[in-house]
Amino acid sequence: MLKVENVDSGYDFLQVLWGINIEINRGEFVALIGPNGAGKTTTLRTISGLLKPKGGRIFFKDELISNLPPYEITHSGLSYVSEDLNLFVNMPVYENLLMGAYIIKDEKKIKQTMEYIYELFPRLAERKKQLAGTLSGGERKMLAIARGMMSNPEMLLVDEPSLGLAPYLVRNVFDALKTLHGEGLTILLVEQNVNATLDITDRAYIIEQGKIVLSGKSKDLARNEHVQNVYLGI
Amino acid sequence: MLPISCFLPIWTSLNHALKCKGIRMVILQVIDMVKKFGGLTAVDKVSLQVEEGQIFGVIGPNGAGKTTLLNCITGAHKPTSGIVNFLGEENLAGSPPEVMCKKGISRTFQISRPFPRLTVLENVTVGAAFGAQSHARESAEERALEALEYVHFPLPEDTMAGHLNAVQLKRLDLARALAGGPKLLLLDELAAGLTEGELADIMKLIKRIRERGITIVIVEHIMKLIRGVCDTIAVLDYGKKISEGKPEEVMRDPKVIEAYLGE
Amino acid sequence: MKENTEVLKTLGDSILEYIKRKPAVPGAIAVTVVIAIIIGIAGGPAQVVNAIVAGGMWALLATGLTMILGVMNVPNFFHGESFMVGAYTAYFIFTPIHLYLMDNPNKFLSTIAPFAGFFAAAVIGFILGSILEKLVFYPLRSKTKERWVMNSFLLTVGVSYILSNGVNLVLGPNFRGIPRYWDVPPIKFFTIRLTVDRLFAFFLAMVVLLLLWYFMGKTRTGRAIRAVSQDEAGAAMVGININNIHTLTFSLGTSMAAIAGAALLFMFQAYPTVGLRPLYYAWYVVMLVGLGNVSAAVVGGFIVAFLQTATQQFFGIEWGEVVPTVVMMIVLIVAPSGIFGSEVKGIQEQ
Amino acid sequence: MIKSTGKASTIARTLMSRTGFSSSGIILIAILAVLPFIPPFNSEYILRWLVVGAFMAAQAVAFDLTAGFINVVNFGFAAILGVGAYTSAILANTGPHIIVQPGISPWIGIFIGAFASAFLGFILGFLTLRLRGLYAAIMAWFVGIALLGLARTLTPLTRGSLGMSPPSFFDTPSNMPYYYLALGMMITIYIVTKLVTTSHIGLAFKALGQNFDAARASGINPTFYRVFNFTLSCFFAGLLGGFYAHYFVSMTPKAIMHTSKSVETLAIAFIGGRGFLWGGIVVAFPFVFLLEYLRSALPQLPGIHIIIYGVLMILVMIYYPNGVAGFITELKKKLWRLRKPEKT
Repeated sequence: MLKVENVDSGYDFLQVLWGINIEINRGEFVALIGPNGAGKTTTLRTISGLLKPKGGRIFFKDELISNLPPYEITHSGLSYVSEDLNLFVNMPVYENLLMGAYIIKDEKKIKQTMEYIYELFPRLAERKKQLAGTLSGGERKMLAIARGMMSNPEMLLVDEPSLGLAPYLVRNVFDALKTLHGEGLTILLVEQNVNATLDITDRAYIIEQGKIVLSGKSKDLARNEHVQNVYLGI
Repeated sequence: MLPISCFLPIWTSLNHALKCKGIRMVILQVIDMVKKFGGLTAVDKVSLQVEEGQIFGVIGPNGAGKTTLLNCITGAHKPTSGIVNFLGEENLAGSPPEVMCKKGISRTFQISRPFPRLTVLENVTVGAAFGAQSHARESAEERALEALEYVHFPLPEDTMAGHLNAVQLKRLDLARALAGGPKLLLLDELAAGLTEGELADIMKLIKRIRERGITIVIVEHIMKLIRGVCDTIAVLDYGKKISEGKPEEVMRDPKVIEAYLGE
Repeated sequence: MKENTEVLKTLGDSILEYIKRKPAVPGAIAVTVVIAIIIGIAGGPAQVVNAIVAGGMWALLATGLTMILGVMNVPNFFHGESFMVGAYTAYFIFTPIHLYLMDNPNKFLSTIAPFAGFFAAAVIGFILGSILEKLVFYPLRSKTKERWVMNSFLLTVGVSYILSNGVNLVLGPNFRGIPRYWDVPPIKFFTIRLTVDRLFAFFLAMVVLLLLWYFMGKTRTGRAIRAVSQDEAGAAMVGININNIHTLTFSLGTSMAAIAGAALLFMFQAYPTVGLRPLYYAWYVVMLVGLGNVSAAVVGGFIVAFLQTATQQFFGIEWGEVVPTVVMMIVLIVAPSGIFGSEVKGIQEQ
Repeated sequence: MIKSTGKASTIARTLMSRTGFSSSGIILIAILAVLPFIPPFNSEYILRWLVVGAFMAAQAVAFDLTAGFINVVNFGFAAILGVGAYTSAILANTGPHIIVQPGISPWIGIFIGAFASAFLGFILGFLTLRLRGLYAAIMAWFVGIALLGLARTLTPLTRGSLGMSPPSFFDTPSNMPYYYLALGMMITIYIVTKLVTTSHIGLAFKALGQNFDAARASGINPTFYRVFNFTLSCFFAGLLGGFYAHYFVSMTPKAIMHTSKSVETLAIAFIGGRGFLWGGIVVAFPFVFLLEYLRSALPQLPGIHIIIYGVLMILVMIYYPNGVAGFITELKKKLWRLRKPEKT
C-alpha cells in the first residue's frame, strides 16, 4: 500500500534520512523504532508531505505522492498524527473533529464518522464543547488520533503517541490503535516504548542514524540480540 | 520501623557540621518555589538544595515542570512565590536573567537559542564578554576559543550559527554558557537526539566540566545519562517533587516507578 | 422561576470569572462609556453619534488588518492604500451613474446606485488582494520564513508607496469626492441630525462584520481560516490548502478596507494619500487591543473613535495625532501586548 | 626607526580594520573627495546631487545602527531628524516670524539640535524597551506622527505648515563647502558607528537583535544597550537634521518629518544591506543620481522615483535579503575561494 523507495530527506542544512526503504501492505500494523534523533519523525514528515524528500520516491496505492503538497496527500487517504499533535487549541473538541473531516463534503458521512469516533473515545464525547487547549495530555493525544481518523483514511501515520503520558493512558491509546487496526486500518506507528510496541504490531523496522538497520516480524525482533541490548535494556 | 523524618535532625546537624568545616557548601537553594500560568500550576512548592561540585539531576515526564523550574531559577520566568538563594546571596527569586548570569548562573536551552546571523565564535564570545567573568573583547575572544575547544566543537569557528543542526547547536549553547565562566551550569535536555557514542562523549564532557569546579544541574529525559553522571537526582511529577536521593535509590522508589518509568 | 435565577447566577458567575481573568476588558469598556458621556455633555449627543459611526468604520478596517496579521503574520502597511483603492473605485463607478441620473431622474436607480459603487469596491479590493498576495507574499513565503514578520512588513511598506505614488502618477493628486450618496434630507432624531450616508456607512460596517462573523464561525472555509491561524502544520495535515487560505484571507482583508473606503467617500475624498489616516487609526486599534485579536478589534474601533472625538472636542483638531499617541504610549507601557492581549503566535519572536 | 614605522603601520592597519576601511573603502572615499573637481560633477547643479547623496548615505548609516543591529525599524527616524532641524533652526532665528529670537550660530545650534534628538531617542528607547520587533517599529511610527503633529501645531515656534527659513551655514552660493561638510559628517558617523559596532557593544546589539532571551541569559542588560543604541542613532539623526536646515534653508514639517522620508532612508539602508553599514553608502550615491535624473528628465511622472524605490526594495527583500553589501561580500568570498587553490 505504501512504498518508500530510497528516500533521502532532511532540513535545509542537514540531511537526516539516507536511502530509506519501507514497504507496508494493506491492513498491516507496522512499527518504526529507533533512538532519539534517528530520523523517525523525519520519515513520517516526509511521507506526509510536510518535508520534501531530497531524493527517492514514495508511492501510496501505487501512485507517486512524493511530489504532492501535504493537503493532497491527505486527500489521497493518508492521515498523519504528529508528535506535537498540531491541534487547533482555540477550537472546541467537536470543531477540531470537524476540521479533521475537512476533505469530506458529505455532511451525513461526517456525522456518522463523528458518532463512531465518540463511541471509540467516550472521553472526547464528554468534552465535546471544551477548547482543545484545555484538555489534558492524554485527551489531546486521543483528540489528535480521532482527528486523524475523521477523514476516513485508509492509512494512519502515528508519531509517538505514548510520549509524556502516564502508563495507564498509554495503554488506552494503544488499545484504541489496536481497535482501529482490527477494523481494517493500516497503521505505521513510531514509538520509543519498544516493549509495548513490539507487543501489538505485526512487523517493525528499526532505524538508526537515518538508515533502516533491521526489519522483520515484531516477535522475531523482540528476540533479536541487538534489539534486546539496545532497546529493551536486557 | 521508624519514619525517616526521625533521622532528619541528625542528618541536618551532621550536614551543618560538615559545612562548618568547609567540606561541602550549598551553592543553590530553592525553597517552596511555585509558578502558576493562569489556572495551571506548573511548579508546585518545589525545594531543592544543590551542593558545590555536585551534579544534580532533575527528571520527570514531559510537562512535569522541569524546564519551568529551571526558568524560574535563572530569572527567565518570575516565580509566583518562593525563594532562591545562590552563593550566599539570599532571595534572588525574580531577578532578571542578565543579573543571574552576572552572579554566576549560566544555562543552555531545551530548544537551542543561537544568534543565527553571528558566527560560532561570535556566539560564544557573547557569552564570554557579558557573562559572570566579563572581560575586554580580546580576552573574551580567547576564552570563547578555549570554550569551543573544550566542548570539542566539530566545525570551523566562522560557520554561521544559523547553518548548524540541532545537535551542533546544543554544543554551541553549552560552549556559550561555559564561556561566561559560571559557578553553576544549568543544562536543559542537553543530550536529546544524540547517538550512543555521542552520549558517552557528552557524559565524559559533563564530568570534565565538574572537575573544573563548576556545579551542574541537569534536566534530562535520558536515564542512561542521569544514571551515569548524577550524584543526586530529584523527580518531578505534575509540578511536585515526588522523590529525591541517589539515582539508584530513586529508581527503586515505587512512586517514581509508577509516575515515570511506567511499564 | 427557580431555574431562571439559577441561570442568572451562573451567568453572573461566569462574567465575574471573566472579569477576574481579564480585568482590562471591563476597564476599557468603562473608560469608553465615561468618555462617551463626557463627550455627550460637552459636545451634545450629535458628537456621540458621530463617534459611533466612525467607530464602526475603524472596527471594519481594524478587523481586516488584524485578520491578515493573525492568519498570515503579515503586518499590513498598505491597508490605507486598499482604502484608497476602494474610494477611487466607488468614485469612478458612482459618478457616471450619478451624472446620468441627473439627466434622467429615476428614483429607484438613484437609491441603489451607491450599492454599485460599494460592490465594485469590494470586488476590486478582493482582486487587488489576490494579485498582491500571489505576486509578492507567496514568493517571499516560498523563499524563506526567516525574519518573516519584519520582512513581510517591509514588503507591505514598499507596496504601500508603489500604490499611492502609482495612483498619483496615473490620476494626479486631485481630490475626487462626492457631496453625498443619497440626495435625501437628513434624519432628525430628537436634536440629532444624521445624514443617511453616515447612517448607512455604519449599517454597512455592521453588516459586513456580521457576515464575517458568520463566515468565520459557521462555514467550512471560515473554519479553515481559523485553523490556519492556529496551527499551520495541523491545517495542512487535515487537508487544507494553505496557500489558497492565505490568498483568500488577504483578499478578504483588502476587500474590507476597500468597502470602508467606498462607504466613506462622502467624508474622505479620493486622493493618492487618503489612506494615511485610516491606516493610522486601523493600526492604532490593533495595537491598542492586541495584535491578531479579531473580536477585540471591533470593540477597539469604538474605543478609538471616542478617543479621537474627545481629543478634537477638548484639544482641537490639530492635536488629533498627538494626544492619542500619548495615550497609546501609556497603554503600551502598562500592557505591552495590548489591552486584550495578543493572539498572534510568533509575533514576539525575532 | 624602521621598527617604529612598522609599529605605526600596524597601528594604522588595526585602525583601518577597526574603522572598517578596507583598501577599497579608502579608494571609494578618495574618489568621493576629488569628485567635485572632475567635469560632469563640477557644475553646481550636479554638485547638489552629490550633497544629497552624502546626506542620504549618512542617514542610512545612522538608520542601520538601529535596524540592522538591534532589529528595530525606527519609523520615526525622519521625525527625529526633523526635531534636530527645528531645534537648530529655532535657535538660529533672528526674524520676527516666531516668538523667540535667540540668534545662536548654526554651528552651535546643530549640536544642541543633535542633543535634543538624542534625548528624544533616549525616551523612544525606553518607550519601546518592552516591545519587540514589530511593536517597537509601529510605536516609533506613532511617535513620529505625533512629533509631526507637534511641529504643525506649535505655530508660535515653528510657523506650522508654513515652514521656516533658517540661515545658511556658509555665506556662499556654492555647494562645494556643503559637499565637504556632508562628506565629513558621513565619514565621521560611519567611523563612530563602526567603532561602536565592532566593539563588544556591537556584539551586544546583534545578540539582542537576534535572540532577545538568549542574550539576556548570557548576561546582556537589554535596557542599557537598547537605549544607548537609540540615543546614538537619534543623535546622528539630529545632527543631520541641523545640516538639512542650514543647507536647504527652507523646511516644512511635511518635507522632513513625514513617514515617507523615513521610508526613503529605510529603502536605501535595506537595499544596501541590513547590518553592513557601508551598504547604504554604496547605494545612496548612484540612487540619488538615478532618481534626480529621472525627476528632471521625466517631470511629467511625479513620484516615479518612489515607485522605483518600492519595486527595488520588494525585489531585494524577496530575492536578496542581505542587499547589495551582502551580495558583494559573498562575491568576494567566492573569488577568494577561487584564488586560494592557485596559491597552493
